[in-house]
Amino acid sequence: MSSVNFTPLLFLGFALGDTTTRTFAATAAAVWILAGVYAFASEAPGKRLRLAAFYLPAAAGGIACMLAANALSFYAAYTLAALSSAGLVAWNGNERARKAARIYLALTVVSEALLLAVLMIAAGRSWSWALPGLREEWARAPEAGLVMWLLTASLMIKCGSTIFAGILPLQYENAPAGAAAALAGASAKIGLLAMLWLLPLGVPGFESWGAAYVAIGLSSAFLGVALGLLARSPRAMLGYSSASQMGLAFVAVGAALIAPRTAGIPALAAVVAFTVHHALAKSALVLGSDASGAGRSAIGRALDAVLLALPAAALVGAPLTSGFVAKLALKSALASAGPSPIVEAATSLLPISSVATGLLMIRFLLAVRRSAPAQQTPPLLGRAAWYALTGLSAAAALAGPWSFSSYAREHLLDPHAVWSATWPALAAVALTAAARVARLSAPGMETGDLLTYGHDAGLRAIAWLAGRVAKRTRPTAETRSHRALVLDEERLFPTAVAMGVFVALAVLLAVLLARAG
Amino acid sequence: MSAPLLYALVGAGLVSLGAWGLVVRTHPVRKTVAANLMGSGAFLILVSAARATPAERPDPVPHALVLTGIVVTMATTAVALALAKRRAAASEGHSGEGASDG
Amino acid sequence: MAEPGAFAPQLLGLAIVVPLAAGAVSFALGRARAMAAALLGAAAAVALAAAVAWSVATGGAVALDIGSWVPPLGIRLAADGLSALFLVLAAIVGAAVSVDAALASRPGADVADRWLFWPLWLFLWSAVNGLFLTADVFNAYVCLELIGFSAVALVASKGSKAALDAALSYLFASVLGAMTYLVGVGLVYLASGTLALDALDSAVHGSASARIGLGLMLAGLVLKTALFPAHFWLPTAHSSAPPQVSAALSGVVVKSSYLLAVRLLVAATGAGSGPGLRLTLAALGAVAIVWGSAMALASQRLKLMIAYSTVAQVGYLFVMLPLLEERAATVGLAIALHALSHGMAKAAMFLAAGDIADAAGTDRFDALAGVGRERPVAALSLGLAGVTMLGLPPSGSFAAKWLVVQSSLASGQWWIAAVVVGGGLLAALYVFRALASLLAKPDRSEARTPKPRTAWAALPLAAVSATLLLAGPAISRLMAATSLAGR
Amino acid sequence: MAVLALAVSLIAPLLAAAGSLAFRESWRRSRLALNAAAAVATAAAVGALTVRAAGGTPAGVRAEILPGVVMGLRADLAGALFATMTSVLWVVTAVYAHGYMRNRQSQGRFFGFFALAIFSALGVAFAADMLTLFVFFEVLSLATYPLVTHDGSPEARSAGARYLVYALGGGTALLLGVAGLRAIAPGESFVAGGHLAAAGTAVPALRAVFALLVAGFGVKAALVPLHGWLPRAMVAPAPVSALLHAVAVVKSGVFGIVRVVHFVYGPDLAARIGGTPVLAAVAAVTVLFGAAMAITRDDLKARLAYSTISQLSYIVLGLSLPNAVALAGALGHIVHHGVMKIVLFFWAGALYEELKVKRVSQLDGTARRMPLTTLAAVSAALGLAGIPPLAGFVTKWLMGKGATTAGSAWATLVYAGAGALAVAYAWPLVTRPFRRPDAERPRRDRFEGDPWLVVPVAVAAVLALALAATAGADAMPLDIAGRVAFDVFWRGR
Repeated sequence: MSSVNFTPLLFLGFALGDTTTRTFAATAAAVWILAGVYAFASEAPGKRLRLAAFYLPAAAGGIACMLAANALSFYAAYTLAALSSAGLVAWNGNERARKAARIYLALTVVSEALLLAVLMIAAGRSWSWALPGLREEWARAPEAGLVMWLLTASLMIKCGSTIFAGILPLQYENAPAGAAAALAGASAKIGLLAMLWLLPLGVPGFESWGAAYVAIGLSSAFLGVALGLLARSPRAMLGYSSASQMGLAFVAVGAALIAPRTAGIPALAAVVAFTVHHALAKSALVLGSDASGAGRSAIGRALDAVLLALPAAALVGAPLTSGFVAKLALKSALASAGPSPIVEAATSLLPISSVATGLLMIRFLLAVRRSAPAQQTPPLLGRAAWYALTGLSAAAALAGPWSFSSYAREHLLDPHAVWSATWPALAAVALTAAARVARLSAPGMETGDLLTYGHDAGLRAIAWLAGRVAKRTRPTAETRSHRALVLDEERLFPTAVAMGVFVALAVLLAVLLARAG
Repeated sequence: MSAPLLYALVGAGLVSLGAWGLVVRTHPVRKTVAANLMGSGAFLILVSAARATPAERPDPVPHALVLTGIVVTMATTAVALALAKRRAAASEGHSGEGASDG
Repeated sequence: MAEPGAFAPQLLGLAIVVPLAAGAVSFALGRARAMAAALLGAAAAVALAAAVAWSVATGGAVALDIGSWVPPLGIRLAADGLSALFLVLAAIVGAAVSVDAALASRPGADVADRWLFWPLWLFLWSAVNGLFLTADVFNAYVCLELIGFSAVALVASKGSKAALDAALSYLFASVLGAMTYLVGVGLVYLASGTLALDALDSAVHGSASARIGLGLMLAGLVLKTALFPAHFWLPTAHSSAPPQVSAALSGVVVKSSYLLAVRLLVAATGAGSGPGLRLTLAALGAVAIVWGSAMALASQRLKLMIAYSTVAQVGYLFVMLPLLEERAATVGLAIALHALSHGMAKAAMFLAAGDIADAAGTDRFDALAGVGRERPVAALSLGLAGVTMLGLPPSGSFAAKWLVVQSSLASGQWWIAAVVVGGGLLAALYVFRALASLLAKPDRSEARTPKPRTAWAALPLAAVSATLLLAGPAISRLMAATSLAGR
Repeated sequence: MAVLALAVSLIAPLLAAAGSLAFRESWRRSRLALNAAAAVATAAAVGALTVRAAGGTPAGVRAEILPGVVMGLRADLAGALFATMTSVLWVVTAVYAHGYMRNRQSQGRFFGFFALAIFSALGVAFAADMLTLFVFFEVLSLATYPLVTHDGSPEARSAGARYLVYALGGGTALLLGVAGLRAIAPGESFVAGGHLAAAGTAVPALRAVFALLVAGFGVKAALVPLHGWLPRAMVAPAPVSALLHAVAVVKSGVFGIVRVVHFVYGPDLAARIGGTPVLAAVAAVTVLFGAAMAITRDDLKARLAYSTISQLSYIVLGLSLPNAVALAGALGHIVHHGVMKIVLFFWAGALYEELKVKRVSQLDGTARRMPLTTLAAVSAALGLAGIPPLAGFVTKWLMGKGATTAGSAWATLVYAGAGALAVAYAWPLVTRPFRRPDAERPRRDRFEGDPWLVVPVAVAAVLALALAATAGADAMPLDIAGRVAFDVFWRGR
């Protein structure tokens, strides 16, 4: 008597997988480890245990997620990383951090639930729930449209696109520096990996979705930068810049959906290149924002400034940086996506987004210099980790072309491409200078955006509803006293009457029987 | 109409009169008298039943029944009167030993 | 030794004579040794009942012509499955009542220690046995009157004004019922010339006056069984009598006149009486259930509540009657199961109520908080008996409810199933109100003087009634020896 | 030999009940010994029965109680699954109850009716036909009434009254349903895959009987309109709410529905008469309603009660989907949820007993005072929230996956949505104990709670983790659930 088939123990399975997952895993590992070194180095000894209680599971989840072989293990690692990061967000325990953690947790739980729905439906439609073939299974299933909606929503929340932009700055601002770097570098990348595993990249028939993804990408790119320019703290700016950078990944995936056959491979390369570049650059920047310029000699501060500028430049996509490689790969993906209005718009808007990012980066660099230097300089170990991360980000620029995109390799030194990468940076510098002269300074805005207002309104609604429901179901204070209706039968049905009724009954019975005969 | 039928009808009259008395009257002694009346009526019906059979001699069984009936009615009267007396004594004197909560 | 079956008929005679003789002896011995003699008599009566039941189960229905006079002149005693079961019920309840009375007669206990209780109680027992076993209609009248006298005396034994009032109204009610019955017997004899129960349906077939007589006899029995609206005498009588007496009255006496009524009804069906008669009785039964439950819920005293619950449960026995025609065997079994389990449960409830009233000084509900903790055995018996009142499994009344619902679904008379099931819910209202007040935490904590008495007799009774379903096979074997289907 | 095991598994709790009632109030030790021994004996007997059932020849006994009325017991796999959970958790709860009831009065009555409730729950598990199941089901209602009103306070009495109204109302519907079923199929007894499939009776009659049976069981399974009694019954002492209102009582309601849908009607017939789709809709509403209400409840036990309401309907939704994996997940969830929820109720009881903490808002800082208990509770709360790879997630995953294969992807969405809500109501239970308490908690000298309470909590938590770890392995609840699902869907054909 056999049983219904269940796969291996604990249903979980992990594997090294192909080059893409290996690259993702390597980058995530690098970021989690180096940021971890920085975090533990700069944290007070007493609180290190508490930090480990949250940081280590998040790291384990983040890395395991990259190596997942089946849907179940992907989801398990995804949840582990997401929920333990909530602890990191609520790190410094004050009311603001707790509120941020509440918002982060609510959104993460929703995105996780959506992802679970997607995985369950996909697994339901295929005999095994191994990841590799999963997207072909659900793409052909009747529920394909539904799954696409769910998956898109989940990815938008996780990667902080369009209206969910606020989720990233919340994390970067409230988590301790090292943890914030790790979150910046690796946690959003899980969303990207989910895209590669689950989105029907090679499957025809999702052209309209492709256009939608490109639109989402572009809008979050520009909205992210706009909100960044309004932000006050440097790390919030970095958060918004991550949101906009993620938009670019959406554009690449959108291209792959529009032309699955032609743009499939270049888009994949673009996403991978982009992931490596953004993970390293962003985490270096976050560490830098905390470590640089902390009470050191003039030369030291100048050195820090340079070290900070490097990854910033990479973000803008300056030539000879990992950002430039990613931009090139993205351009090649867009080019191979074939003629369609949305693709044309994307190609033309791309450089403008670089300009915007440039503006944001310059504002960030100025903000870092202006912000009060950290009281005590992070220990040498912490600074070493920062240096290593910045070095890696630079190295990625060199290693990138050879392993990922052939297009990037050919165009690395092509003057036209180089120029198309430098003018946005120059334009950004020019614009900032002009703004400075005109005393036009952007008003600093509390990291309040759609999410925080939504959060407060949501809490008020739940409290109101609970009040009404509680009022209705609160047990009535005085239990319904068993005041039985005091009836004395003598008053109700006196004996004499009863006897009379009995005689009538006797007659009735007699008559009934008599008639029956 | 034959004699037995007449007696049966008179008996029936007595029974209904007795029943009426038993139902309406409240004083125990009146009720006992009514009960006796009803009993006599019933016995009259039984006696008339004895004569109703066509045989020349009256059928002895109803007479046996009547005898038993008379004994029973007498016993009922005795019990009723004894209870009535005891209850009257109890209600006046409120002595009623063991007047525990009913 | 003679083949056991041969000796069976004599058992019937002994079942009536032995308790009578014991009653007389215990009366003669006077105050000192009355109880001892009575307990001996009770034990003998129980043994005899068991013997009769055994012989009916093995050898089928048993009959005895007293003084070997053959009916229609002689008086015949007959015991089929149903009457044997009722005999067993009387024995079980009788044993429990006797044990409880013996336990209670320690000094300072309830009024029941009056020694006159014993002879009266045994007379009542023998009269009830007589009514179960008689196959002669007039002999049934004599037994009805005997039951009336001993019951009235027992009810009055407390001596209080309330008890005397109750006894008087009980007396006059039973006189009215008995006289109606007697007139009925007269008319039937006038028309058919016979008093034998089993010859009744053919005798009654022809003449209208005989059928009127049968109707009056049925009316008399309806009053003795306290079916609504003729139930007025029962609540006061049963609730003001000593607990042992109310246990016997509600448990057994009410059932005895019901058994005779069922026999008459079967005869009336044989005589071709239309469904009208049965439907009227069933309708009255349904009203009895609702009325009894409502009044039970409204009553402020525990014993009064239990008395009204009897009025309601009697309603069940009559509601089943319309189904008797097509599915006699199943409904007969249902009647036996319900009567047995209700009889035992009701006796247990009264004995437990007596113990609780003893502990709390009064049986008013608002004074009972916390008594459940002092008298756990009584509270548990009340709970177990409640299971039967509600007709919940595995009690006998659940088995009856199940059979009735099944046969009513099969025969299309839906309303009977609805009434029976609804009745269970109504019973829940008053049973659990009583239990809740017993289990409640006492607000004032002054310690009561715990009187040294526990309802040990009530617990087994309630337990057996609550699990009578398990005795299903034995009961159905006995019922196989019964034929309730009209000829 | 097998019938002997069947007899032992039912008689042991009865003896424990009788003994506990008979023992004098002061014989606490001997009462614990009696109950623990009975619990272990029952667990052993049920184990033997499970092995036998897995071997394909379940032990059974049948008898004709009344002419034409046949009742019987049969320890088939599904019954063995439910019975294993009940008996194993009874062992743990007996120890816990001993500690918890230490300074409460009328303990004899408590342990007596507790054992009686276990007896009836085992009866429900081993019933061979719907009538026997109904009989034990009603005895279960009766046995739990005195437990709900144990401390006699006005709230307990009103909660007990409300519990009775629901239980008896449900019982009435069940009685009519079973009578109707016996009218349609006189010789009814449970067959995997349903035995009614062949009967050619009118569809309205089939629908009416299905509705009555499911409504009757639905009361105890706390489906939405009929769930009112469960949160109020939380006034009962912790061991009662632990074993009964999270495991034995409510699960017998769900188990009844499993029997109706898969052992009487069969999945196809139940779907054809439109029974299971309606049931699935009701269950879906209950899942979301229960979880939403749980989020708003500040009282700890009320929150756990509403979580039970929601999680029970996971099972009902899972079993009403025509798919073997969903059914396996549902049956597995009966055990997994039971074990996890019992840890949380034990924890709630220990919290009240030690620190008089009743509300979620008072949880701050309890971890420092009771680290072991809190750790166990956190692991169970995470499992309840469906966090992989714990026990709660495993079965939720199977049910969600099975739902899509059965073609109703909306049910998968319900499971995912409920998962999110579950995290919402479980998260405070996980994080608040670790927060620094603002108002300094009254210093209690003792470090951990009373060992009698801590040990059962720990054991149950380890059990829950073990369930997760050995999810795929043989002879574990999920495997048995898988075999039952295989029988129902493929052997039945």
